[in-house]
Amino acid sequence: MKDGTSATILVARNLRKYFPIRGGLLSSHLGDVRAVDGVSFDIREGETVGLVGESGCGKTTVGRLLLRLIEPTSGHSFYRPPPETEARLNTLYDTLRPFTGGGDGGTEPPLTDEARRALEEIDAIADQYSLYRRSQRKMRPLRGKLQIVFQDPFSSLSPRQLIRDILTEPLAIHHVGSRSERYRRAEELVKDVGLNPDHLWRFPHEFSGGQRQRIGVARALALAPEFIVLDEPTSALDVSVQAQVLNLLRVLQAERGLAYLFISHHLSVVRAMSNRVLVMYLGKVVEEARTDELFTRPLHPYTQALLSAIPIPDPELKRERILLKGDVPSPAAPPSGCRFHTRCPAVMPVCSKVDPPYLQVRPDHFVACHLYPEGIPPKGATIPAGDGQIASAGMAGAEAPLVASH
Amino acid sequence: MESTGTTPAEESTTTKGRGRRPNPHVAQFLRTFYYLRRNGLAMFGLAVILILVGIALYALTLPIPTQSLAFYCGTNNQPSCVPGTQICTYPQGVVAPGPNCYQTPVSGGGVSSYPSIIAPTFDLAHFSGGPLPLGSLTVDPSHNAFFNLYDGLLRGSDWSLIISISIVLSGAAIGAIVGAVAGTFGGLIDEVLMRLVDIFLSIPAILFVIVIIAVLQVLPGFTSFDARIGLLVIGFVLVWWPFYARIVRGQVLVVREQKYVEAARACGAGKGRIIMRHILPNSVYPVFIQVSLDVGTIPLFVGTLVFLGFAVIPTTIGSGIFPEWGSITATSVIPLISLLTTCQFGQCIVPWWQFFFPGFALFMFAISVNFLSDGLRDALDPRLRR
Amino acid sequence: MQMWVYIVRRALLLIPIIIGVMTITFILITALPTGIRCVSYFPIPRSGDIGPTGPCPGNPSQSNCPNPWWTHCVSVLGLNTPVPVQWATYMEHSLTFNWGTVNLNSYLSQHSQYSFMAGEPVTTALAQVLPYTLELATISLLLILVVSIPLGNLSAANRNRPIDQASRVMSFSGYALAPFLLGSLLLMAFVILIGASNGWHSLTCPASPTYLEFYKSWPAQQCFPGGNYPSWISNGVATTPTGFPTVDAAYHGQWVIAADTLIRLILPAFVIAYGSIAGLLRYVRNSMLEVMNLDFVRTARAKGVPESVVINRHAGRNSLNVTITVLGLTFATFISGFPVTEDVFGLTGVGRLLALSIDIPFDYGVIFGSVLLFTYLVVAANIIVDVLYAYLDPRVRLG
Amino acid sequence: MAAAAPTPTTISPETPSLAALLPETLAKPLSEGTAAQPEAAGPKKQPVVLDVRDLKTYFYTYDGVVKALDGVSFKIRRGETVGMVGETGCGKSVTAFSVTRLIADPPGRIVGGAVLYRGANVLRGLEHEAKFKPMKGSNRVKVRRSFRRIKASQERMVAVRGGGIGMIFQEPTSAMNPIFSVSNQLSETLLLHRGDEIMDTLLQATPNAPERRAAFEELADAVRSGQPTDNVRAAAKKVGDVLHCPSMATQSFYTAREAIAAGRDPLPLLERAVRRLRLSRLARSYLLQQRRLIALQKELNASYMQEMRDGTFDHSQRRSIRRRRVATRYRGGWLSIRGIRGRARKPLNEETFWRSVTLLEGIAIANPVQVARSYPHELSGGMIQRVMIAMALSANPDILLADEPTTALDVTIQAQILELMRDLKERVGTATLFITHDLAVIAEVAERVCVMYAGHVVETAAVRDLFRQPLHPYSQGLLASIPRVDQPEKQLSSIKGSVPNLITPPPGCRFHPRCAYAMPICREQRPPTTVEGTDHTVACFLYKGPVAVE
Repeated sequence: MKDGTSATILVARNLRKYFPIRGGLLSSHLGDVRAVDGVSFDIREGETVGLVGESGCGKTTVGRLLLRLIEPTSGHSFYRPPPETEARLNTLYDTLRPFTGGGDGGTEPPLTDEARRALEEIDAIADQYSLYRRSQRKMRPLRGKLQIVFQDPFSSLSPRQLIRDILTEPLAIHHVGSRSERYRRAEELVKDVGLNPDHLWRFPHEFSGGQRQRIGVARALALAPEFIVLDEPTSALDVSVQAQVLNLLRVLQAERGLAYLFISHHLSVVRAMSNRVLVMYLGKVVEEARTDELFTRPLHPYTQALLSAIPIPDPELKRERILLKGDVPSPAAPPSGCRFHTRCPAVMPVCSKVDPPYLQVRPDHFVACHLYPEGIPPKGATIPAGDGQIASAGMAGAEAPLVASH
Repeated sequence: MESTGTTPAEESTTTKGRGRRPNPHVAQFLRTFYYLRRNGLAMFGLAVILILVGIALYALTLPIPTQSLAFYCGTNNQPSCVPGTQICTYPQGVVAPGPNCYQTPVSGGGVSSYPSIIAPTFDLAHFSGGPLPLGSLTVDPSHNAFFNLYDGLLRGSDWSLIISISIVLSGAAIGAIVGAVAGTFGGLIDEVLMRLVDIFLSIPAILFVIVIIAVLQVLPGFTSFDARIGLLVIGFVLVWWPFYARIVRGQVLVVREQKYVEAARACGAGKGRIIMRHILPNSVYPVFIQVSLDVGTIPLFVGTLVFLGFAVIPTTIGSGIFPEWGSITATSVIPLISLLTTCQFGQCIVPWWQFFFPGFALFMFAISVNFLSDGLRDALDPRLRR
Repeated sequence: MQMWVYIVRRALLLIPIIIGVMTITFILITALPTGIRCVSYFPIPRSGDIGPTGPCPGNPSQSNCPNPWWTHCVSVLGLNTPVPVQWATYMEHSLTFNWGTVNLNSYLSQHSQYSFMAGEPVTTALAQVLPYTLELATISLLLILVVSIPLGNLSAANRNRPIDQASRVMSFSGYALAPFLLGSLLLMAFVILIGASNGWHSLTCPASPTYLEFYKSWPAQQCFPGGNYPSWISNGVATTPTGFPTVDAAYHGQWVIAADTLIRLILPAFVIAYGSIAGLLRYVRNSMLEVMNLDFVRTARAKGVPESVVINRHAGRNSLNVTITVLGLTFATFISGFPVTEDVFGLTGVGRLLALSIDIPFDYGVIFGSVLLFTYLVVAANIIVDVLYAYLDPRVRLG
Repeated sequence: MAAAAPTPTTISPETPSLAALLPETLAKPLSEGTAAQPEAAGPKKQPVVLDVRDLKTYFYTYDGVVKALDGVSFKIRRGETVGMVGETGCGKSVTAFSVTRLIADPPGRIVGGAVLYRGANVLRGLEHEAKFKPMKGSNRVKVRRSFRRIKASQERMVAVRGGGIGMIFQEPTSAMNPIFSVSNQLSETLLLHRGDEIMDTLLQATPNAPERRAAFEELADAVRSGQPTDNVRAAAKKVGDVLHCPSMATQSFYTAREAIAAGRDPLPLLERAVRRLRLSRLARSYLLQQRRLIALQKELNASYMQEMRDGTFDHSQRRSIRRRRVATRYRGGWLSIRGIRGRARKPLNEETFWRSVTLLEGIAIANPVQVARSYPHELSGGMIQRVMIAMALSANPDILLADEPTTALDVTIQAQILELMRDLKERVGTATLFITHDLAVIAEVAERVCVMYAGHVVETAAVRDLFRQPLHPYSQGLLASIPRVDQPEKQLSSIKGSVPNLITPPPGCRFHPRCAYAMPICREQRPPTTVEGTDHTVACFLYKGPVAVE
């Protein structure tokens, strides 16, 4: 949807977050855990972006970065840049791409003047629009607009606060209305998420998981946000309750034109919820596409493996699946080149050396994999060379479910 | 849209008794107390403490005893005392017929300058009242102030409570602030503060207090009794805050990572608000328990100091100020020990009641506080509740 | 992280602590008036005048000449220099074990076994009495471990049953009984019940001066076999390899005396240990209960491991780490029991020295010295505990 | 290729079958107890190994009595995989723990029912273990436990746990003891359940067999000439056979490989490896003592089983066993002195170490020696879960209770584990109770499914039947509420409300407050379990089939 009409809320570019590892004799800086390593994407009004990946791939960190709950190591996310600025940014980052490929210093060529100029211009724009350049007090109004719903409904509500206080606190922070008005607002909120005003006078521990999650949503809604990060909102809930919360989120989005970043490791839920999906592996986005596109035609071997690994609730359906070898490597010492090459079923010699570029290989379909060396092909062309090698895997992974569901 | 509608099922799961509860916080407290009530020891402790507090309040209403109470010696059929000195001369080891006679050992100075008491048979009537009843006690070597143990216990109670509570509370206040600051800001501040805490904690508490008092008391202005009580309090507070600081910080480090704190940050709450509204309320309970424990411990430590020879007890009874229990106990133990070490076995009667009653009061106070705070810990610990 | 790295790190962390402790003592000392500082640092001159001025050498009638003792003191302690320099001097002194001298107050001098210490450097005095304290400490530590760990495991193993209740009450009473109270209670009990009745009173019986010269401890003539002294004591100085009385007696083949000394240490060791036992007992029990709720204990049971093995091998080893840590944390409290206990039982030791030096006039040299010594004991104990912990727990050992 | 893969695990063809390591797994004769089982389901069926009847487990909390299990009944036949599915708090895990009596007590107690494992009632004598007295003024119940009886029953369980019923747990990372190494914990299990076998091999090994040199040569050549792994293994196996010590095969295999890799001559190393089989007299006497103790334990277990089977047992016999055990311990007391014990155990430790390495190979771990030496915190969740599985299966249990074994793992790792379990199932053929909240996983692994709701089993069916036509409204709702990656257009429905709290559960059918088809009768009485079609039972008033025989 790069040419989508809806305005962009956030433009995240080359986000990096390294957590230092300290240790040794004088607790010196040994290295970094590269939780997020060069992630770029946009959030548009009223759309849901899915973010999937295994645990430890940096999904949650991305979410917290977007809200500036933690400061990034580098990179920007621009809040509502005007269209022309956005376009400009895109071109600038395109010129920078060859230089900011790997993120791990080694592979990048030295900067050209042009690139340097691009950097300066980006810097200038960042001063104006980037979240991370704002002072805390200038950040505050945005806090209301960008909100978050947490995974664990039990630790996300203060055990010693009444629901009423939990819900009115954001309003109090932003000095919205008088006390009585806030209480009235709280009652509306509770009604909106399908609880009743009586619940305001309870403590969190008196609620079931699903209800707590509703309260969490209500708190996020308190300041009429335009964008909510949903950090695994249903993974702590039961299936039968999960659907309630998901539907609630859908309804709210429809009513208020919210934008969601839907973080989850549960691909089927992501498919049910989101318009676009990003697949993350070890702190990098390996594939991005429209939901149906991604789930019907996964290009990246990891995506294919992930899809094929999902158990399907249907005993008749017998698929042969791509089994990945071993575990996710530690983000503290990510493999050289393509980070997936240690587990990749279609690994090539080049993979262990060069970090694959992040290219648009089909309309609105971005992949970082050496199997797809060229960028977007002419219209109507077949999938670029290299796909053949894993066609079978691709079929096995992606097509089988379709067959089953026909 | 059935999914967003409260259903009877949800109601039945969550509502315990329909309708608005008057005040949920009260309900919360009642819940805690409900859990506490099951704990027999804790309730026992609570009862004892309430009684002691009652005694203390009652003692405040008592009239200030006059000096005359202290001056008494000898009743009929007893050898007369040398007037004005209140010393009855007895051959050592002879049991006195009457209740009220004192006898000082021959050797002067040192421990033995305290009177060792030759006791008549134990008798409650003497104990409770009388001009100079059995178990009377002097608090300084020059014998110009005796007081009734019963009175002492009665009037000492409020001092015990006042001293320990003031020490503990001020210590806890400092500790909480330091701990919260260290835990919340982290980084260098945390590092420095915690090193400081480590330093303080590595010096054994009692010894630290001893040193502080030993130094401070030579300074001008720490001579009067009130000043010395102040000295005591200062010394203890200086030593006590690190314990609380460590606890609070540990707790804060846990709470700080909780999602609701992050949610508050996401709503744009400032550091101050987060500390006051979220972190402290959720990390205060362990401190609360520790405080209640220490209230019971402090009098013991005061007693120890007195035992080691710090005169933090009043020498002028007339002022109406009585030593607190720790001091009374210690003061009564000292001559006892000298007695044990000097007199021949089987020949001296040990005035056990002298330190038994204050010691017992001390013990009861401390142990019931322990019971109570342990009960509180269980009642407030969610894991034990569920 | 390698184990040695871990240990070295802990050791390095001790440096700021030691410096900090010294700084605190420095601050306190500088609060003292100069006279008192000098007295605590230098032997009182023959002339006995310790003021800034004294009688002039020329004519004794005048007494406004500068006192050489005073000026010497001021110059050595650098009292006329700026505070940082004073600090540096103090640090240098205390690091070179130049901790001042003992000058006996009336109280100390009464106790014959201390009279020889007059005018000696504090460090030598402390060195002389330290072995006694260490011996006591060792015994009471053993007592603590031997009692609290098994008892804690036991009461955790059958929770809320009579034995558990009993041990809980015991631990509470341990919190509520100050050493001086417990000590004198026991003393009295033994004097009245045992000592008075039969000759069995070597636990508590009073001192005899000559004997004290060797033991600096509290046995009495009638406790002593035959009332005469070992041949290897000559005028109060024993020809001994170590300072430890029991060890020495054993070394000289005097088993009776060794046993006698040990017997004397039972009561005080118990009194010192009691508080710590109480504290540790509770921790052992709780940590044991927590560990027994953990998944891996369930796994062990599911494997078919017998209950006794589950408790002793799987749960016990894990809760041991907690126990050790707590022991390290409460070591300071443990130490602070010594002055009182040694005073009550009249045992020689650093604690007794401290207790005796708290009497008007205070002997500040001894006070500061012994407190520093105790603090260093605590610090040393902590690093030992850290090493033990690392040894016991692979998660620490292998980082 | 194992070496090529830098990550620890890889499903490699070269791994030997676990059946080789776990001899006669299925050869266990099913005792006459099974004959007592009602074989309702027809002759072709396998015999029932676990029969749970009307199991009731309550938790006596301060807030009241939580009726976690209220009459749960199901059967597991030999070698089959039964899935158990339901929402949190429906009592899935409680069922598993009740079967092995691992419920934390207090607060939990099994208050009724029978768990028949091969005809022996694990819950024998339950009614005498505690007395219940409701406290007036509250819905709490005072429990007076007879600790003596509880202790006795727990002792009895040793005969069943591990050897009879193995378990895998949800949280791999916390399921292993953090302070013991992997091999250490595997060895413990091995010694508990295969101890006699191990000791015998050690005592009967022939370290001095003259033909061993030839075998060594062959092995060395095989490795040197870089032959395919299978041949090398064959050579190694021969070494093992020559020495009459299977674990030697593994050891020699790795020794030779490392030696060649380090460019050294393997023969002396192999010779040194053999040294551990030459037992000192000390070690021999230690082994004999242990052997004896294990034999006694086996007798004891037998008598426990007998007690659980028919309620009575021969007191004198048991007493004599105990006496003999004490005597043996006492006579060998000197062997438990620290230094001596360490030396005496050495051969045994090495043997168990190499056996655990063999086990790890059996579950497709690429570098088993390293893994065996490492501590749990050094391994990933998936890896530990594999080790747990190996540990559970190494005792060849008849039944494996898997309590949400893949819930804490990532999708790709979950796929690996499921694959492994399926594979092992083919090789070992243990009956499995697979507990999970994820119907999709059930669809993958299970043959029959029990659907649980709020402490009741509401439906039992063959997996296909359940997914084709779920009968119980709850099962229907559950199936309808799963989002399916292969059916994006599927409109997510949900069951209204949430799981009831089990202190005051809804009367009658516990599902009726959330049920769309709730009828008046549902509120009054609990629906009976009726049979609908072959091996398909459901507890709901909507169905009028014949009531299932218990």
